[in-house]
Amino acid sequence: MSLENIVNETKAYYCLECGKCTGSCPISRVNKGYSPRLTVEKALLGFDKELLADGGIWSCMTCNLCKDRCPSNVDYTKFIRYARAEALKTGYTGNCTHGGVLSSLMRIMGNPNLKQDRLGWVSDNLKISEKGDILYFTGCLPYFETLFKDIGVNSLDIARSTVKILNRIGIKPVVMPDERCCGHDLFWTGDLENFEKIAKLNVGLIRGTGAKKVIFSCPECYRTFKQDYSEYVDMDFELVHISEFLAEKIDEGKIDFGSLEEDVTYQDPCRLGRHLGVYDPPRKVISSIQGIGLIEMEHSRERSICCGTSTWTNCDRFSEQIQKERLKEAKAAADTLITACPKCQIHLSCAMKSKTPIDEVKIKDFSVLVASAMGLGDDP
Amino acid sequence: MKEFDPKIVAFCCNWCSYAGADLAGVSRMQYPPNVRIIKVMCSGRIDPLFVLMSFLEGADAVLVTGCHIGDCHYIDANHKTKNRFEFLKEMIAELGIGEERLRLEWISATEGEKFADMVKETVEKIKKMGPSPLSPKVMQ
Amino acid sequence: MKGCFIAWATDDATRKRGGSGGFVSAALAAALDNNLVDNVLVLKKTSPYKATPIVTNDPKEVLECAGSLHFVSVNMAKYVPPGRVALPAKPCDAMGVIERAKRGQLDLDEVYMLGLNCGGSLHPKKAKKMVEEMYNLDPDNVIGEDILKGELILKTADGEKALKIDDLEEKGYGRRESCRYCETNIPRMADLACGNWGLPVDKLGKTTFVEVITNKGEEIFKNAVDTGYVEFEPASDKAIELRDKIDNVMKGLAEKWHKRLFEPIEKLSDSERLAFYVDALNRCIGCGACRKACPVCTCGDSAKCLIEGDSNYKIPLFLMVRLLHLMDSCIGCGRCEDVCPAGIPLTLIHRRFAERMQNKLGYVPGINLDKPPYFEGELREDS
Amino acid sequence: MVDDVLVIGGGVAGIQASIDLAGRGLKVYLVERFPSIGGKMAQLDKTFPTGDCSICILAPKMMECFSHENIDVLTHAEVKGVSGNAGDFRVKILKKPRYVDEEKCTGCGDCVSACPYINLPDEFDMALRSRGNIFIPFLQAVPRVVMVDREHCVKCGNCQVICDAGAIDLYQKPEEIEIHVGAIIVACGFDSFDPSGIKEYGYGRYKNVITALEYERLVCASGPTGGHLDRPSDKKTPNSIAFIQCVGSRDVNHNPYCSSVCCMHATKEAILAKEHYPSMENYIFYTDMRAFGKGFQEYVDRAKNEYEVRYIRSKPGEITEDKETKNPVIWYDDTVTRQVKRLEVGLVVLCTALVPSKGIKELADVLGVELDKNRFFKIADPLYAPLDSSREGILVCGYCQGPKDIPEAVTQAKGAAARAAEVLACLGA
Amino acid sequence: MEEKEIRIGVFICHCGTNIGGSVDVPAVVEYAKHLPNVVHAERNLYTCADDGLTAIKNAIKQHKLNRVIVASCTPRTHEPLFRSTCEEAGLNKYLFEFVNIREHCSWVHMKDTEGATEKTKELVRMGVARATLLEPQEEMKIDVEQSAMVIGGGIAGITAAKTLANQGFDVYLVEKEAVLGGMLRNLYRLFPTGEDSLDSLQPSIAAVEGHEKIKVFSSCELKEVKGYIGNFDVTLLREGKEVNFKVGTIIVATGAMEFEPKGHYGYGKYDHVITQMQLEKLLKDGQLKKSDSVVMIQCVGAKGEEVSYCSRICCMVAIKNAMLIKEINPDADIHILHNDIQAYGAEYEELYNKAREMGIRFIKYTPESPPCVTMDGEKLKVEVYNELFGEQFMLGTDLVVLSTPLVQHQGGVEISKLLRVPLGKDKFFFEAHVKLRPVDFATDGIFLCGTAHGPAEVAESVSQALAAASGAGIPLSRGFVQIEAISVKVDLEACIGCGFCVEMCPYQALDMVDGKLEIIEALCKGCGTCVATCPTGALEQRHYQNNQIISQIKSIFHPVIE
Repeated sequence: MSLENIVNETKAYYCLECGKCTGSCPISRVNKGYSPRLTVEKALLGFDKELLADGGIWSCMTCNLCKDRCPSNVDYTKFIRYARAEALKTGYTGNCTHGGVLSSLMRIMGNPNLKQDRLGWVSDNLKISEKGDILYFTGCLPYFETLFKDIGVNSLDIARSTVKILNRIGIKPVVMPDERCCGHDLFWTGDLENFEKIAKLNVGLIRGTGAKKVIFSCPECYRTFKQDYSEYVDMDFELVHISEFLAEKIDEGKIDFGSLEEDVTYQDPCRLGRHLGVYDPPRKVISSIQGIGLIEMEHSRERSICCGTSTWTNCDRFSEQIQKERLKEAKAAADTLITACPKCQIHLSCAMKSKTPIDEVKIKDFSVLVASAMGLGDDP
Repeated sequence: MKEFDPKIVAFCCNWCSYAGADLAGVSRMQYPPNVRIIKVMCSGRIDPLFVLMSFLEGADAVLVTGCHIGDCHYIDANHKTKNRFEFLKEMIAELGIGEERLRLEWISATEGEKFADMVKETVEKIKKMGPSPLSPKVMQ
Repeated sequence: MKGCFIAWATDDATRKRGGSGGFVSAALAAALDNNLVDNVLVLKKTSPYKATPIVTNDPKEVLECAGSLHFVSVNMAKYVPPGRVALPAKPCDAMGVIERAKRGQLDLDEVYMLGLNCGGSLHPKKAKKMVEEMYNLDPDNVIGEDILKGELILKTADGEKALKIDDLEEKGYGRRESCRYCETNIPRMADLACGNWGLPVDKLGKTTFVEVITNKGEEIFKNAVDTGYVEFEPASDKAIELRDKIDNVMKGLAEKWHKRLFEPIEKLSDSERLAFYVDALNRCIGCGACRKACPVCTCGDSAKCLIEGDSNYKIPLFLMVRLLHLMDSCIGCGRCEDVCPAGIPLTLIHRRFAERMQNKLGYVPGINLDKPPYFEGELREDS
Repeated sequence: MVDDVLVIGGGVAGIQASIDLAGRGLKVYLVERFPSIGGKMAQLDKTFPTGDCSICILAPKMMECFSHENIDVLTHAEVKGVSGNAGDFRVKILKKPRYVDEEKCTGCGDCVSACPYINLPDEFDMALRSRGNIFIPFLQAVPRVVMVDREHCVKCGNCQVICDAGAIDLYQKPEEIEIHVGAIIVACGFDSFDPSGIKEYGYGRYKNVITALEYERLVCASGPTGGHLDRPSDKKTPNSIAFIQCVGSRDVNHNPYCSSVCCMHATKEAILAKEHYPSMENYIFYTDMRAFGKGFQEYVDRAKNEYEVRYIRSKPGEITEDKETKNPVIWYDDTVTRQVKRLEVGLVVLCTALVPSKGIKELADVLGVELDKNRFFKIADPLYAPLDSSREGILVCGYCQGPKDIPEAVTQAKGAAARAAEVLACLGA
Repeated sequence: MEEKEIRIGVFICHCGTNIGGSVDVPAVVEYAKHLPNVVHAERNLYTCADDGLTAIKNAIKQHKLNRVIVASCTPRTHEPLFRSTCEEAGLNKYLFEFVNIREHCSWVHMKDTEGATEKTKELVRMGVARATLLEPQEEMKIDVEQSAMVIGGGIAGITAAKTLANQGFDVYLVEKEAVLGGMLRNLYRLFPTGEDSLDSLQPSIAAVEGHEKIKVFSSCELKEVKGYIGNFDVTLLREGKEVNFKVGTIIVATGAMEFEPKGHYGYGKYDHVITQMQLEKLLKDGQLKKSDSVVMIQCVGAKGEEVSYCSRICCMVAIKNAMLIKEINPDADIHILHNDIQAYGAEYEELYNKAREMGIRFIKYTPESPPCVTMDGEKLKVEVYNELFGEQFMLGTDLVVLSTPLVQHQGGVEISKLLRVPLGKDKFFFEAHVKLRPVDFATDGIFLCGTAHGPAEVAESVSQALAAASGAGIPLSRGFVQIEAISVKVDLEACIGCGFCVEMCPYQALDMVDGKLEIIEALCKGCGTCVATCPTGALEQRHYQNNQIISQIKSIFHPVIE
């Protein structure tokens, strides 16, 4: 897509150059060299080459803060996504972190003949099924477990907790042994070819299980299914985030979340919050745990700040600065930070392990918190 | 002996300062009962003769009030008030009866408090200064 | 042909009669003769102590009135008739004329003022007394007077007697009080400024030093020359210098007098000053003579100062209003004090008030047609 | 065919239209929803670019209007139904009870001090001060009569006891009046946009973030602080103020249009602050400085040069708060230096959009006229008939047909009066 | 006036407890009874209530009162009521005197009953002193000629004339050009509707030219206007001959002209640097050559030294014309170099966005480093520093269009002198009050509309024209104007003709004619500034006479006046 088309597609021509995007952008605040406004203006004024070569387009966290605030409704997030695709064609790309393992992994996922065993984590106390109405889409958790165990993130706890909670309310979710990564990161870094393959594979697999409802614990998977798959494949099942699923159950009076004497604060993942508008359900669930204190951070809900990086690209000192600021905010609110996104947990935990240490904040996943409140924790 | 009770004459224009005095009333701002208001349509109508006469009659102080410069109901008639006031001020100074006895204030219709404060301050000041030496009473 | 000249009347009689070359009388007569003006306003001397302003269109009568005069009672400004008119004018006469023009009483374009340098004049009534007491002469025997080199010279049939003006004034005689501190000696607000200051010794008493100031002055001067009434030569730089020197000496003297007369009042405390004013002004009997004599006053019988006040006022309302109205316009001619039957030092008091305002506003009355600040409509920048 | 005219809305436009029509000898009914006429202009402190005191110049007009023999002023009333056609409209007006006999009340205010319940937010003063259940709408209200807020009243009767005039009637009933008019002029004005939905600016969350209209009341001599600029958090005078333009306007998420007056309004407010407090630092955040009226650009130039107002071209991204000082902190992209900056100030004033007044839709339905997509009244021809609504005989003027400043509103009001007279004359002929 | 015994009635109001609460009202009544000339004094609970008003009327008859004093609240609200009550009882309303003992006394001395009572007595005493000297006044009625003159035949003048004529008044429409239409004749299409300018104007011109009540004087020059509201004598020059008529009111709609940007951006030097007006003409005549790139420069000469103001409409003119060029050639590169876009209001912001959507690009320049236009071979070259992007841009272009402000023209300046109405600093006509009297002049009976007032677009001009017509129509429909009897009068016997009062008057109501003062009462608004200035007692203000005010002053200090 030419830059002119990108401008038209994202209605960037409406840009009044007011600078609200840049004034909002968490990156611009720490990295003076990055400005969403100037990025758009480059496209408007015909600075195509400069724009595509600019590493800045890979720094954007696509957190939607600027998009939501833009008085002219310029879809900057989309703009960045298109620009990345265009840049990729021209040969530019971002700096992959973790040696590019994660991105190559994702591309492999597009292979229909890929053999994988994704169910190694399913311990005996967890009840799952092969076919059924409700399916739990685990996403990349098994891979994260191996990669990030060293920074203290036990990703599979999230999966286990989710299944345990579901089991407690009498659901034996389908968990697929050969589900693919959702393709989120491919989509956002411009590799639409592989993304399409994955989308089709995943939807095919789910169809095969007869599931009517798919539950996600990862907001990225959730958003990708909900907003991005539809361009490539039709779906006939319902999509829901675990927090929404649980919140609904509260209304039905079907669940007791137990109790936990602890003050916590909650990190809105961008995908769940600003991208999909899911702010209340996780809060509703957390608040339903007896004895718990949910204290909001200075920036929460619509104003929430992203965990500092996305798509495993361009994670740099600026990301770390954002993460540390965020952790400070969390610490000011409570000792425990709850996230509803495995990636938030990974990125923030990573920042905590950096060379210049900061006050310890316990970071817990939403499902893990709920499971332990329900007395389902302490796995062997 | 009865405490000295100053008599103060205040000239107010119909549009601003008189309305300001009204607002002081409406807002129940309390000030001592020493002031006598004489209403004219515009502060430009205040002939310095009136001020001089007030002093000769025995006023302990005279207040000349009008709309703020720029707000005059009659375009710029209060400019003339200001010019004439300069003459009065010099005259009072030369006569030696105390310059504080003559005061010019611009008071808008919203400045009830300013009006009340002006009266309060003037009464306090004049009480300290004592009766006007030009007042006929003192002569006897 | 503006500038300074030395001029004299061609007619011998006029030259003689006019103490200093007769230029003024000759020029006035010439103006009438050539129909430059309709009338001439001059003082006609009826005795050494009395001179009456007359309006005439007869050049002869004008010439008859030639001669210097130091015992003067009136300010000429009040006698200026309508129409084109020429008059000899001391500085205070000229200032009076200009102030009256501002008040719509005459059209300055039609008035030709032949200014006379002035070192001060004497009030006739006081002069009589002085003649008796200081000169030991019978006032009625005096046939002429002159001022030269700081001496007042009285002429009788028996000869002359001169006394130093300084000495006279120390004793309370001599020039009017207001003249003593008057700093306007050369009437530059008039069309011409004439006098004997600056003349070389050999020409003293025979010629007039004339400065032509305005276009009207030029007209008068040219007319006088063209009609043969007057002859002239340019004034030397030296003469001009000399005139300025005399002017400065007079000014210096005036400054001293000013200090001497005003400082005592200046030093008074507020209450003492008020007492001084109340004492003085309360003597007023309300006769209105001052108002009638004042060249600036033009109001007539409906003047605001005539609004009735109460008898118990410490200062009559009449004088209060006059003080106010004259604060910017008093020219300090001294006529009010001359005529006050109650002996109030009116001019001194008016000057006190007026100097405050005039200095503050930087306004000088009587020199041009600038509007008096009291009647200014626009807001002053500084106030 | 009748030639009486109904004017809806008692702000400066409605007042002006009424006075002009009444001046022609036509009978005018002026209906105002609020208990006093005066409208938004009565709430302003000063007006730009002349710095005239707003109520000082308006109050005489309010009085002139109220006491005009040809004008029937109906306050606290609403138009409920309109039938008929130009030259012959039948209008139903609901006069809501104010629980006070307007004829008898002398406006002395004794009852106000007698009311034991005094913790209701004062609407006129933007809730910056509280009022009682019985209250005078504001000091210069016209008519100057009290009214009872029955919603909160416990009917203790104190007010009735103290009122010597016997004016209070707590059981007053709503009254419906029907009038017959030939033309209708609508001048129902605007409301201030509520910025609490713009989360990033913290209105409602941070005490020292206020709206421009609240600021007007704060600096007004007859306002809740007596004209002292006491910021809400600690009642102290801030040493710096930032004014933020286009809050809710020129914003497709809220109101896409330009509210037209805010740039000048902020400039005026900054100048006032500087005049009152010479050490005050003022910042104005803007996108385009819209100083397009008579003398406006010069006013802005003066603000820059004489009053040292700093104009910053940027729409701030976010406002946070310093926890200690309660100072708002503005994060913005200074688009001229192209740098993201942080500015801590003592007070933030949000120059909010001005939006069509509440109830405009209902009124439009009652009148049978159309609104445009911004919910302002639609005009018949944006060039040559700028004051005619979509229905003959109904004229629209002032802010209710689109953003305008006071002189434009007054101009339109007079124009609408002329059009009404023209319509009536043509119908009569 | 015939000497008559003064009989004063005093009515003191309790105002419930508002006055009665802190003032001993009965004591004041007793006191009032003993004041000179007072023949009746009473108190009322509410003087403004029906029974209070009835009491006044009865007392006027019963006690043959010829002066009435009410001591209660402020005259600013209740004076009209009591005045009309007096009139109903046959008493001239100027014989009524109001004493404010509530706002100025009881309410401000609530805790000092003694002080407040004493003060009230004095206030009443002052009122009696003044009332004694009050004189009946007749309010002057000036008959108004039932016609109006509109100067200027542009859209504003046309609209004003049409509206007034439709209201039934005779209108003289004076235009210096041979045809009506003004500036709109030269325009192509109008924003925001996109209508053809002349086409859209035609019906209005036709309506005016065919109107039986309107007399159009085209190719006419105004020579002289004398008189005042209701009675203006107008002299026109038509083909060298004088035409005379009389009108009641006048509307000035003389328009404005485009500033000629001599010396700006190569205007006059390069052929392809033109103004927006010239562009309009090219577009109108279909003469615009296909341009692949166009640069428009805003604020040429405006918001700066030559013209300090923002000309309001040029941004939208530029945007509109840019869009029209885009319509002709969708591929044209158009850049508008601006210093803040004035897309105020609802429609313009929309249009502005539409322009962006069409691909028109906007570059903000700084007045400190304005764009630079030079010739680069066959093409024009515009260099501009993009303030918001921080880069110097080089735009090669076929056409440069300069947006210049509207300015006053010589004709307007002359009309201002002729009518003696002022121009402002910006040289446009200066209204009576910027806020509340935007289409009035301080001089009664003369009104203002259209671009003569300042830059305005069509709808604004039309609104103003209608507003001016409202103002001009009011005196016409009433047939007279009435003047509150507080104007000044002169005693010519006492007047010395000094003329200082003439310049004091903010309304030019005074004039010296052959050394004699003339007062045009119709112009006097009663501020009294001239009266205070007059060194004699020649000038007096009705109802605020010197002796009335003096009597008030004196009475403060005299317990009882004999």
